[in-house]
Amino acid sequence: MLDKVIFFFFAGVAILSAGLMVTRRNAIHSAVFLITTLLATAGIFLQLRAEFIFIAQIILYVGGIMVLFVFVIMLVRLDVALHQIQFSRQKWVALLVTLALALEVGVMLWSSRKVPGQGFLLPNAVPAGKLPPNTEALAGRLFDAYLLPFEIASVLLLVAMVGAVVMAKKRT
Amino acid sequence: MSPTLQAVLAFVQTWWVELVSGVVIVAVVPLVAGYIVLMERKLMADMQARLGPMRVGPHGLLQPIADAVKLLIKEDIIPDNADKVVFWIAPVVSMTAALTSMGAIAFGPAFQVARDINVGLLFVIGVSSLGIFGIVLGGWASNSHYSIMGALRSTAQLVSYETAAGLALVSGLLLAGTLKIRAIVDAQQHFGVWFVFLAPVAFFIYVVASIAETNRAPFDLPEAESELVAGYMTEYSGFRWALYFLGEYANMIVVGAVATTLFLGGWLRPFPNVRWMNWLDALPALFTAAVGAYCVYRAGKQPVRVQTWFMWGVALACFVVALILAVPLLVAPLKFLVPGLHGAFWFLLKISAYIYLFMWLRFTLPRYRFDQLMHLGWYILIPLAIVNVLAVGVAMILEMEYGWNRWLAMLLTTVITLATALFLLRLNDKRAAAASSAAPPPEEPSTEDSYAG
Amino acid sequence: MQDDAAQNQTLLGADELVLNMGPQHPSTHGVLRVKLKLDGERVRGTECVIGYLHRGVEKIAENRSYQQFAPYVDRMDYVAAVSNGLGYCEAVEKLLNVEAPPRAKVIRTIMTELQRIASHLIWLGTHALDIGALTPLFYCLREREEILKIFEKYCGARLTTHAFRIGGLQYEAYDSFEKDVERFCKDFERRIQEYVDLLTGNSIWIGRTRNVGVLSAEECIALGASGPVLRASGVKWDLRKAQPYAAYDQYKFEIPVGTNGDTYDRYMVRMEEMRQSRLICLQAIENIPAGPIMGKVGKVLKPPAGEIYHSIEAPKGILGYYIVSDGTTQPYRVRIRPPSFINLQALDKMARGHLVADVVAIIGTLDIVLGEVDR
Amino acid sequence: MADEPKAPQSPESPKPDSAGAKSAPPTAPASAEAAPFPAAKPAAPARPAPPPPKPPVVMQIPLDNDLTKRYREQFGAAILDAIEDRKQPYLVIAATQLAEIARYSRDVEKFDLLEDYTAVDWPRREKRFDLIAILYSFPHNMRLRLKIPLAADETAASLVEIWPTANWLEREIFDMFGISFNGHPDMKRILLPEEWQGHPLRKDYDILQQDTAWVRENLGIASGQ
Repeated sequence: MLDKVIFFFFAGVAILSAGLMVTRRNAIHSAVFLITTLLATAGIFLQLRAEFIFIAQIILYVGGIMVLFVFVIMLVRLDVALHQIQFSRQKWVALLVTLALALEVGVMLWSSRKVPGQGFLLPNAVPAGKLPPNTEALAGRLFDAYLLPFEIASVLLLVAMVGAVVMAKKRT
Repeated sequence: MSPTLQAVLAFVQTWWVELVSGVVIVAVVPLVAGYIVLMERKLMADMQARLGPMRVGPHGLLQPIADAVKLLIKEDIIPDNADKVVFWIAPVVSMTAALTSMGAIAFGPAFQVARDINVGLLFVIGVSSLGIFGIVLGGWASNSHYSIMGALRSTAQLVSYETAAGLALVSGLLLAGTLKIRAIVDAQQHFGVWFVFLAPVAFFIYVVASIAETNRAPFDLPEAESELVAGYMTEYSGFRWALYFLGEYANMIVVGAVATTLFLGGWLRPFPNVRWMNWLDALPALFTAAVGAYCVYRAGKQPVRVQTWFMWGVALACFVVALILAVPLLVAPLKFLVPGLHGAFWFLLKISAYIYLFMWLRFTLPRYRFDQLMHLGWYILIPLAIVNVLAVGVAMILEMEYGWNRWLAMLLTTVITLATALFLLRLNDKRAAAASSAAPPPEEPSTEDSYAG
Repeated sequence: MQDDAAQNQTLLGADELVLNMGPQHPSTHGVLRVKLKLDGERVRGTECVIGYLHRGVEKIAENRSYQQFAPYVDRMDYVAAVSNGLGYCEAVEKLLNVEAPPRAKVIRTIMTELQRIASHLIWLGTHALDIGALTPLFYCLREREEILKIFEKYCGARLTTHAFRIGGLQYEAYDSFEKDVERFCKDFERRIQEYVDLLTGNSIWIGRTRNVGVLSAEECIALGASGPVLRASGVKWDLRKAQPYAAYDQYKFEIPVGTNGDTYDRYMVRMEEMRQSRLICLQAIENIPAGPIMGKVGKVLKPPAGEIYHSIEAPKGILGYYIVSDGTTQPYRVRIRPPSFINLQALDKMARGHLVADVVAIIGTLDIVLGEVDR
Repeated sequence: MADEPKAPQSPESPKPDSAGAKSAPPTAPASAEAAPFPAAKPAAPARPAPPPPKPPVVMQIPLDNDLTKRYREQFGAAILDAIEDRKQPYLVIAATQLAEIARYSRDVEKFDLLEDYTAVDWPRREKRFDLIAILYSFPHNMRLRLKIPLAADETAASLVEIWPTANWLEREIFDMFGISFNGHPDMKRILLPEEWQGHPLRKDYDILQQDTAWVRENLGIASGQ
């Protein structure tokens, strides 16, 4: 019961602020609503007892990426953006795609309603004490079963980082 | 009874400790922050051959309350061109982040809001870093040059130094092998030594980085009053300003608590496993009693009757606390209270010492310049922290796989990191020398005559 | 952000930003207003807007008698009022062609050197405060207090003392004058060491001051910068030695010089100057000649027509008085060469290419007093 | 240049310059204007200066040393006069040659510091203003003053190129006396606000003037007081 309340609260906040993020004209306001969305999503993670993903979401997305977003937005002249056309002509296409996606999700939820633990009805969450500690579990998976892909991803990120540094250097 | 009400009741029954602790944090931290400010002013005055606040209450003991009242009834100014909503929300964000992150901190084995969550330490760091939005948004919303420059500076500073602080914490976490706050302290008890002695360099890096993160001198550039007036807080006044201020001091408590937990043995008393040092258990009670006795001594010297009474009151409070700390030691049936109470005492004492260090540095050192600060962060602290993480890892492998003596392995780590530090410093000096020989940058042709004056 | 700056600011602030510092700003030492042209945080040019404290001192002089004007000069460089008074009194004495008696000269020297220490203490405290060191200010004020107490005992005033009169002194040195000065000087040696401990070797302090605001000797002379600013650039020149006035020819002291002409050198020079002033005071109280304290000047001063220029080494640089007399009791024209005003001109040269934080350090190191800049 | 040959003139009378002194108008009036005073009131109760005033004390004596000789050789007629007043030498020079003389002083005579630059207003003279440049030589440890007589409508050459320190000093002279300088990079008021009326250090600028104007304008009192 309580779980449901919490879930719908976070979900509601996430969707509402996502909508506001898209429609706000002021970029800083949009950023603030994006932050709220991300935080609400993090809340849902926490409610699902995925503590590590919860905190990763906060540290990486909210604490890291969004700070840089806001940082950049602050330096841009906002009064120009205010006078520009907010949505391009593709908005009807976008609406169409969104509706199609919503339909797809709805159909999936509906069709899987019989499978236990899925569908519209939320399962009763497992008490945290009975779950394996998920940080350790995640680490075990990453560094044991999926070591190679993990390392490949790391190298890829490193390459991207070096590339970014080189590109930034060139300009000055 | 409706199911909803039942659920609520069940909720309260399960979580009442957490709820109470949460309320206590929200209620007590602002007061404590106020008294930290008073302590800072008093210490500063003492170091500067002054008296500090003396008017409100004996020795200015009521000053924080007077300040709070003043700030509450002060006019709340919002600049005309400010973005009102963001301006309004920014200080709240700052304060909320600091208070929320306290939720996962264990003030002794008995006092903690969030029962040891799996990612305890990460939670504290991650959530407290959200406070930066308060600064950035506040600076932006004020619509003033000083504010926005202060906000830009603090963003850059926080992002840089959080990296260093995080890496320094990783060194400690490697030793502990867990993120759970309670388990970290238990690990130190198990090792029989505070981690600061095993990873001194990591502790040092964390101290420096945490000073920078809390925007304290010598890294208080975002609010460098001689340059940027008050940085991102320039346009704030009254209670909003107070919220920023509280957030800042709450943040100091948070970083102090993190450092204490990870490096200074948390709520363990010094030498937790040495039997013959058990007399240290009596220290908390004796200490508070001594403070009380001093208050009694001072009470006689107060010029005004009211102040004498007040001093007696403070003394009485100290004696009561001393009694609470002493009784469980002496009365066998209450023995179970000892770890909780004394743990809290030691924990708070260590945080105080940490905050004292912050203040001491603030009164002593000049301020870094922004580029110097960034260089220190990126060219010295972060590489050093990375080397330190690697070295600690190597040392642990040496100990666990090859059976080295722990102290020998850790000594090796420290030596390696210190050598790296020296190398980095040399490199930095060379770079600085090269930069200064190149500076001042080539003079522009005097096309801007209007500025020739 | 959006209004005036927006006109020349495009995406990411790549263009210049004009930042207005002052006249109400914690570190412009009064009501100085500096318009900074910034590229990011780097200074591309400065423009000083001054005059907020202009009181028309030179015009007032033309409407007062010679004696009546003397207190006004105290209000120019109000942290070194005694030095201002010395310059004015000596200038008028030269105009009258009289000389103060030896006893007056020695007491004047002691007072002026104490004032130099006091002025440098204020400079040190505020300069350190600008760079973020809080504590030295209070130590400096503690020592300055001792000096001001001596002034107060001597003439009853602490800040704008009007200590000297044209032709000599009005007040005889009080009984324990020598003892007070000696006690202060003895104590002061230990105190200076405290500042040295706090600042001189501090790597942050060095980092903030080395190579900041460099002025070469040629630039100093071309810009007219004088006093410690000039000496820090390596010019071993001091009016007290070059053209001795008061009783300076009787005492031994060194002229400290710097090598780089940066903020750190200016700091070192001023610190050493305080030590040298202390030595001068100690030498002077050894032997204060007996005799009268007032020279032969009448109650009404009517200097013969003509003109005089007299300058002294004030704590901040060359303080000159150019006085034209038309033979009446009121000066026809008094021109004051204010060291702060002329030193402040070097700000633009020194600040270009540095960061905003350095501008604060540079304003501090110039040791300006707005009362003197604006007069 | 001495004032002995001059007939005592009433300081009130506008100056018809005596013949022969045409070459040196500026300093002559200075002493001529001032000298009569002690003479007019011989029994003044004050004792003006140490040598008891029998004749009007004259402190200005003509100067003719090596330095002035060199200047005269170099610039001839542009050096209008050379005087020593209370052991302080000054040269009176023509405004037309100001820049050249300044450059010569700096480069050849090594007067490398422009210690001060100001002006004095003599409203009753033909050439109303005296520009006063006080030079100091570090190598020779000596000062030299240059006096440049200037009529009210004349402008002087700017010395900013020669001594950058002249920048603000010339602005201050402009501010206080309304003398403008040719070739100054930024000729505007410095101490007073841009909209200020008049130039305060001129002798005809009454100190009550601003006050009176303000009272008239804001309080509507016709007398201004």
